[in-house]
Amino acid sequence: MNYEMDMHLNDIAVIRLYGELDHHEAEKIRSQISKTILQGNLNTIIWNLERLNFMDSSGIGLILGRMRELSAVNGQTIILNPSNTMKKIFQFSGLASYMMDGTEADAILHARGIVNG
Amino acid sequence: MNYEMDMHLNDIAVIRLYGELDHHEAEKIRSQISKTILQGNLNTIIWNLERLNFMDSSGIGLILGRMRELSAVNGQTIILNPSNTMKKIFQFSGLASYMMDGTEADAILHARGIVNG
Amino acid sequence: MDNEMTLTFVAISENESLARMAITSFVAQLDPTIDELSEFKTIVSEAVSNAIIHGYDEDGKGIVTVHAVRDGDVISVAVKDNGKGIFDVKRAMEPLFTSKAEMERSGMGFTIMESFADDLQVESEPNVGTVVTFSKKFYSVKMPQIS
Amino acid sequence: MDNEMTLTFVAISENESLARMAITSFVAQLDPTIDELSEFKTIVSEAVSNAIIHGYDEDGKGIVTVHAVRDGDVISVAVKDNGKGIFDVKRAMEPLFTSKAEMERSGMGFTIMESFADDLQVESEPNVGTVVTFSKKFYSVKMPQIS
Ligand SMILES: Nc1ncnc2c1ncn2[C@@H]1O[C@H](COP(=O)(O)OP(=O)(O)O)[C@@H](O)[C@H]1O
Ligand SMILES: Nc1ncnc2c1ncn2[C@@H]1O[C@H](COP(=O)(O)OP(=O)(O)O)[C@@H](O)[C@H]1O
Repeated sequence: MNYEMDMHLNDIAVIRLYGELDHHEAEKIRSQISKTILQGNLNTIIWNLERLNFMDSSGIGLILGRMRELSAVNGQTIILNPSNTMKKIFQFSGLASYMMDGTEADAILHARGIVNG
Repeated sequence: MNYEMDMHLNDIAVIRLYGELDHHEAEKIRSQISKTILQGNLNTIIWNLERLNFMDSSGIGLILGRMRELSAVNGQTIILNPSNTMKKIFQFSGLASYMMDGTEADAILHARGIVNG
Repeated sequence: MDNEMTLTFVAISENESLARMAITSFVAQLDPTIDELSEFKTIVSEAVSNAIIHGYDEDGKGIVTVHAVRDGDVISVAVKDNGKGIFDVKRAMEPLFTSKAEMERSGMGFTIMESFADDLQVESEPNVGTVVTFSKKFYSVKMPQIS
Repeated sequence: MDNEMTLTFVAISENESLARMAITSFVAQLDPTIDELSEFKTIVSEAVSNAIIHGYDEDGKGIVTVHAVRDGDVISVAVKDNGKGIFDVKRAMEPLFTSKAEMERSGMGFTIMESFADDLQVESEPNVGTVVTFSKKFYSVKMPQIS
């Protein structure tokens, strides 16, 4: 699998995941992502799952692990555009309230506390 | 796998193959294609392989079988845009001279004996 | 029995995707919906990952077996390892229980498997191994075309 | 030995794509080029189709086994059936020879396998079965990243 990370004003990271996320792939990308988080002034991660074709519970571990790293700075997490199956997995795991559907721009506004409508 | 068949003036059929063509799939589509050939005034088949992702020697059997059906009317065959691997397979099988790269419009002009350049 | 396959492989994490690909191809014959297929793949991925990670500590030697049978619109699967086994299956199956928190395992594997499968059994014996069996019925079944 | 898998399935033609999918996933670990991968898939497809069609007459009962081993950048495969076997292997391997012309078999299977594989052996005994073994070296190999 692949991922892309975009920074917005140094405090928000948008991470786009592609392909299939399992234990093997989570192990490969975890430390790289973790490094970026711990370096900057990051307080928000937006996980864009729109192009992720598959995820098992390793995705829960990956996201919870980064939430823990952000908790020192009282950071926030947004899980953007999960598939139906991923939605169920996040629900079982108590992460339902972090999910949202929309564009990355919507998610960034949401993270900055500017909610439309 | 899927295929589409377009008729041009009742004498030329363009058959577009999609997906993976193996023994199983060849068996599924053979009789349908064959029926169309035997019904009309067909004298040319253009096999467009551009969107075919995989083909083994079952493809040779399928194409040779239809060539045989066309031979009664002295028909012709064009194998359009095979992949590198398919090119080798057609070469081994003595079908190299039927291959061409180009658009369907090129192939139709070629079949009608109107060659550009 | 309409179809049957068995896949075995050594315990390295790269083979998680191998198992998913094989099972995807096996299930494809039933023309599942996207959601049915992805739930099915998730169950297999959880069980296979557990065999590799927990059963064998990813030792690259232990053998994982995935056996699948199709009967009409029901597919039954058994994922088996001869690894270290589970001492207390009931406890292992509780949500959030994990023995590998340091690897960022969430402890949600069994919960997800149970939710997505029509029925799921876990048999395990310490130092002998573990077998997870489950089945799932596919509703949007187009019968294979015979032409 | 860096990785190893065995896939077995019953002799129905739908399983030709199952075998290709599994082998594609196994080979993907070596990051092959498109051409390397498609030649490899073709060899497997020819050998597996032969086992199903010629070995077992697609009886839905006979078992086909595909065994693959990765050693560095070389993958070795054995495709085995316990079917009707080949009386004269030399003749069977000649281009255009086929015993199922009525099924539109082209008789090019073995020629294609030999051309695409680095080496290919066929062992067969009438009423016992057939094993086709081959290997192929992959040149554009990225080693798996450890991060
Ligand atoms: N195949 C297995 N072999 C040995 N132990 C296992 C196996 N499968 C599961 N377990 C045990 O059950 C626990 C819970 O599994 P699971 O719910 O999938 O969560 P996780 O994999 O995230 O730890 C594991 O942490 C492990 O201790
Ligand atoms: N696994 C097998 N079991 C029995 N006979 C086989 C097997 N594989 C090949 N053969 C025989 O060898 C012949 C040539 O095989 P091949 O070159 O692949 O051509 P084709 O499959 O198109 O007939 C077949 O027609 C068949 O008679």
